[in-house]
Amino acid sequence: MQNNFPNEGMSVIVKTITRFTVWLIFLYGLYIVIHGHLSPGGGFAGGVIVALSYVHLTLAYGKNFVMERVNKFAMNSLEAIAAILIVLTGLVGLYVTGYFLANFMGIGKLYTLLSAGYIPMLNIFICVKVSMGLYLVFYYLASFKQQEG
Amino acid sequence: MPVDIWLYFILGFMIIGSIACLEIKNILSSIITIGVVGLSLSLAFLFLGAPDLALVQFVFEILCMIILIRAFAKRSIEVRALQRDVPETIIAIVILASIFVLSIFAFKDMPSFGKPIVRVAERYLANAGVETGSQNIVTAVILNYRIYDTLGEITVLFTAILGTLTILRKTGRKKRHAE
Amino acid sequence: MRVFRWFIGLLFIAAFFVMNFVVFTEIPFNYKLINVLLFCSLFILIRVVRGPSVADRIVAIDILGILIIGVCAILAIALQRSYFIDIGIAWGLQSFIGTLALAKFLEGRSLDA
Amino acid sequence: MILSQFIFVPLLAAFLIVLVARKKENIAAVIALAACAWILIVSFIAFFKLPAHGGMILNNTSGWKIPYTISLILDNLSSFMLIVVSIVAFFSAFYAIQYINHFTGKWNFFALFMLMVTGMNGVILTGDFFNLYVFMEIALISAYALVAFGTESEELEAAFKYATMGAITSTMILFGIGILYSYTSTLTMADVGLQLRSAGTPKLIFLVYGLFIAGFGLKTALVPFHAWLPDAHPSAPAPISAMLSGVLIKTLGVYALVRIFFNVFGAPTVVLQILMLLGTLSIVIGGFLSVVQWDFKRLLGFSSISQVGFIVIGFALGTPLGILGGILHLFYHAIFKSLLFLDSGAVEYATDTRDLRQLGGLSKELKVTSATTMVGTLSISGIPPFNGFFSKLIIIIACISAGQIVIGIIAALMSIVTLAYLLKVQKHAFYGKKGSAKVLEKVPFAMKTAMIILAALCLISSAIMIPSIRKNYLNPIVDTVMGKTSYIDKIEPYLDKGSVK
Amino acid sequence: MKTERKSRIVVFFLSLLIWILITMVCSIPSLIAGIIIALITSIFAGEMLIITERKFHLKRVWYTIEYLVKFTWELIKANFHVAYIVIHPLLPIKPGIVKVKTKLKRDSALTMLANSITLTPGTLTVDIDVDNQILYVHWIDVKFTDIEQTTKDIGGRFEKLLEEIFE
Amino acid sequence: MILYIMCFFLFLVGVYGAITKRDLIKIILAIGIMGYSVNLFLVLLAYRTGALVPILKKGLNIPANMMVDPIPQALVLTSIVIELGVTALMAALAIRIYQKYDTFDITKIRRLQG
Amino acid sequence: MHDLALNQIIGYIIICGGIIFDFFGVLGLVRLPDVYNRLQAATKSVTFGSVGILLGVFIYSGFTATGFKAILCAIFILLTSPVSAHAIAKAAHKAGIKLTDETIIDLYQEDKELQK
Repeated sequence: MQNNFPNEGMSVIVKTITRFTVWLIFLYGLYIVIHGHLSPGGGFAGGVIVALSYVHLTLAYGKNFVMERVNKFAMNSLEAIAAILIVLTGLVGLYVTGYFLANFMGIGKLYTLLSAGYIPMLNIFICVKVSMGLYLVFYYLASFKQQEG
Repeated sequence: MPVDIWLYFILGFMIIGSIACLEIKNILSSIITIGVVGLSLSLAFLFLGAPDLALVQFVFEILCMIILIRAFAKRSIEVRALQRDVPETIIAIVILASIFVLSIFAFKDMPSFGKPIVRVAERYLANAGVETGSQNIVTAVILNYRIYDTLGEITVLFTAILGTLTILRKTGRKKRHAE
Repeated sequence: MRVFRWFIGLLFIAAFFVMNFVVFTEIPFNYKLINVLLFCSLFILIRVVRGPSVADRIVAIDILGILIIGVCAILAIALQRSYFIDIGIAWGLQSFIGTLALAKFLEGRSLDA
Repeated sequence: MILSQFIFVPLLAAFLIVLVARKKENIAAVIALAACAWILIVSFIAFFKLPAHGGMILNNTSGWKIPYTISLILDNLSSFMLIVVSIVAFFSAFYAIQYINHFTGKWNFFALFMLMVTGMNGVILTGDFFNLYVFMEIALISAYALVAFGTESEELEAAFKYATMGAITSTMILFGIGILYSYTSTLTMADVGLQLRSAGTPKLIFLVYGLFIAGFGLKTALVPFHAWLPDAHPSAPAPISAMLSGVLIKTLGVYALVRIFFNVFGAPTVVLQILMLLGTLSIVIGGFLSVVQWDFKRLLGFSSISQVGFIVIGFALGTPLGILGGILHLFYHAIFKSLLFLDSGAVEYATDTRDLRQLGGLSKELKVTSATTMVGTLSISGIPPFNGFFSKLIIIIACISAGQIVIGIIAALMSIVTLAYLLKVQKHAFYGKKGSAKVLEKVPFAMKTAMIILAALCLISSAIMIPSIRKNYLNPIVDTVMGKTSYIDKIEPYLDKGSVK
Repeated sequence: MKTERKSRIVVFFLSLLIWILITMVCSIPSLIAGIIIALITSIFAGEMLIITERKFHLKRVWYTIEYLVKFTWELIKANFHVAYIVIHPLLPIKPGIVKVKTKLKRDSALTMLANSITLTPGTLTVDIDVDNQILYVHWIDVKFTDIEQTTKDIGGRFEKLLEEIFE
Repeated sequence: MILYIMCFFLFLVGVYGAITKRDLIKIILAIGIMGYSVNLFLVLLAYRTGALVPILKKGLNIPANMMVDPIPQALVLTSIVIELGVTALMAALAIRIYQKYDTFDITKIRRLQG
Repeated sequence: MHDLALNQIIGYIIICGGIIFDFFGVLGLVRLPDVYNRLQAATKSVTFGSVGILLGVFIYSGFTATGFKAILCAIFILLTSPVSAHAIAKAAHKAGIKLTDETIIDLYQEDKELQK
């Protein structure tokens, strides 16, 4: 990891701890998403946690550090792609079963990870969409400068 | 579980917190106070048997707080008069108080706390596991039975994000060049 | 004066503990513990409402976050459901981020720099 | 199948615009226009297919039966509303292709536009209380963003005001939905109606009435709740003003009020009287306030309040004739008010100002705009061959035949005031002395076309009054609204009453 | 570049371990999901756990255990100290901010030192000056104000152990 | 019933804040308070005395009348997300207004006075 | 409280200890005079208290998912809570929030003034 912007961000202590916590938060968000149909949580909560892990990075290291690693354009596109995929899921349901947004996959065995048909898939799409969108909102709100315009 | 006693406590907590939030003069303090109110709401959800909501409310609360902190720019805008004119405030309080008193009569018809009428949800609770394969019935409701709502919800979020980006464009109108 | 206030507070706290652990016997033990934690959050409310400076309130919200992890943990063993600890973990992770954001803003810097 | 198209086509269009059109902005207009055209065609198909299905198409989402899921319901009223929305949306989008060149962020505009259309279609089609709320929020949030589209200070303020009031009243609606749920334990509208029918009227229901009237009344801009409209409508770009005034306040306000109070609650007399009072107040206050305005679009905004009052009193009369008048005026007002807003947009596009004191003598330079504005003026003030005449006449006759003679006289007098303030526009903007504002730019082709077609529609749509058309297509709508419980009765067979397990 | 890859690998295995521990379901789909998720985590957020090369000694494990024991003892002591202050009706405090000099250089060592100081009796790290290797410590019960004595009293408890562990 | 009335009181506190405060941020906060009260109200409706969380557990057959009502929870989940959207949008508007006027005080902003 | 295994009784004892320290922490939050002292009391005691509760839960439930989640949570709190205390203290000092009158020395302030 090379930090090209050492003067931005918070103090050394926070930066060091951030190195340890960021991946933990990220992993935990994904855990919440994947287990959405087994335990509380789901795409929205998990997506926000994933977004907050990047917010955390932005807070600790400054925005330039993060912007070297992620691409705004790609995030915006991914958000739209995830949204389109959700609608397409609905269309596949319409095609297969005759009802918009119907479950077209087998429901699997209860209490296991691969159950509940399309719910885990939708959770993942929602997670991608929510996390990308909310990070972008944070980014735009945080980097809006009063002087411009 | 002595849920109703805890809820009296938490609701009292929330009411005091929100009044404090509206009356404190420092804006950053207001935002923190509303954060506390939101956190206690999340606690109430935890006691009311809604861990899903507790989780979502909590993470959204933190995000809201961060967004709101960003929304005001400088620390120096602190102490100032916050109220409109006194007569207006009094009129508002009187109107709201009368609505409150009238509503007490109306609320007498509500089913009492802890004994709701459950008709439609009874089937969800009985059959959701078999019908949808989802262990978490709330997830089964939002992502299978009532998924159309969730589509709307995603669209709301998409709209809000797009709207935010739209509003924060650098310039809105093009300069007319053919002068 | 300070001693007098200390004594009043002591009476108040003692009254609560007696009520909780001696008078109401029918409440299960786990819920008595949760009662104590909620009683603690009352002090946090005092600090939030009174707190002379912004920093006091930030401390209060941070502490509230950590305190409620305890509530989640006790609920998890009271109801025998492990997912309450999930919420506790989320609470810990996120309230840290919230505190960092507040502290950074209090320091007088914008959130992105 | 046909119903979900109204939702997913504009939705996909919006998402695609965000995905594809960020670098090449012209694609955005193409996608939006294609989606609008698709909806327009499908809405007509749905309208003409409806009688074959017995006046009701019900489509459950997600494969379960109501009340366990959300259903899309198309009956005569909603099908009619869909046509109104898609006509105005199509022409506004067509107009916007060139109008929006004066702004940056073309793709944002079209994406938000399509989301607004989605929201309105959703509100019209849904058969579920909470779903109504969700789609209303989609339409409203995109409307807030679009009002502030130009990001000038006035626009931002107007949007903030609109957002504040809209958010407060949306919360009120949600509270009302919560109370209803506690009492009936269901969210499907027809099921709620059934439960309430068997339960009688508890006191609680009056609180719900109050919350809903405040909530939807604000969306309709009835008089005590009208404060946002005169700011928000002028601030938005002209095609959005046309959408807001033409269809948004009717879809989220009038349609929702009618659907909930007539079809679900069975038209309680208290509510009808309140609506009558509010409608009359709106007519009078909106009319008189618009006379004193000097801002072209602001004047039209106040005029919208006044005209919505006509629609509301038509419905609030509760007689078949009144409801027919209300429906007709809803349709006609959508057309001529959007036409007028588009005209005002054309004037602003050409001269960069909307102040009537600076305008003047534009009729020679902006011939098309001037002519179409004339058509709109004549329509809105009820001059015979144009459509506004018929609807206002029917409403006034209905008032008198229902015994509300005072309100009938007020309505008749206020339509003269309508003529007065629009003649003021004519005099100060298009005829009369030449003002200080100059024509900087010609009105481009797409804008002209949209205005001409809408003006033609003003004339053609009078043809609905031909008795055979009216009998075949309008009377079923009136029956849907009027037959107080037919909505519930028609849906009842679809309800899954299977016992638990 | 090399440390980055190493860091990603470490994060991958740690993630997998945590996944297995917190799910406690040893079915194959769960394991596969765990592997995929650990991969995603290590790709998107795994590059910053380890930033410097370091050799592994068995001695360091021993010192870590010693540190943990000492730390736990200090933590318990700190809590009884706080309890004593809080219960006392007269609040016997004598607060102040003092300076502590340290020999540690690495970020992680400094961070652990600051954290340890915060969680031990009566002290709280307020700020850290990396260039001059000075910690500013809020002390609830100031005994010395001189920099050398404070260094000995506050920093001395953990400094050696941390030096062995991290440097 | 007292809980419902307290909830409605909280709602009215929010309305009071939204119509009497003259600070943009405070108005946003007041709307947030209204949202909280409505969410709490909906979840209060769902609670059954002594009932469990609506999540099934392996090897434990919980009868349907021993779980709380899941529908209001689903509704609240949606409504929380909607509130976040509205808050973000209004925050953006407030930032923009601040940029134009250099104040959050709505009496100094022309049109919001009414 | 009857028929508990030994580990469960130990778990409950640790949980009770944790709660008592939580209580002292919030008491300190109310009683102590300024923000730095409050941070001292609150951070130490409440962190230790919550970690205690989580450890108690771990001992109560043994090597199950609940237990490991509790351990994860405890480690996380132990790592982050001093950091947030540090961040708040630093921010408060930078924002110019005064120390209490009982303070006898403030070298940080002096150094900051020296640098200017």
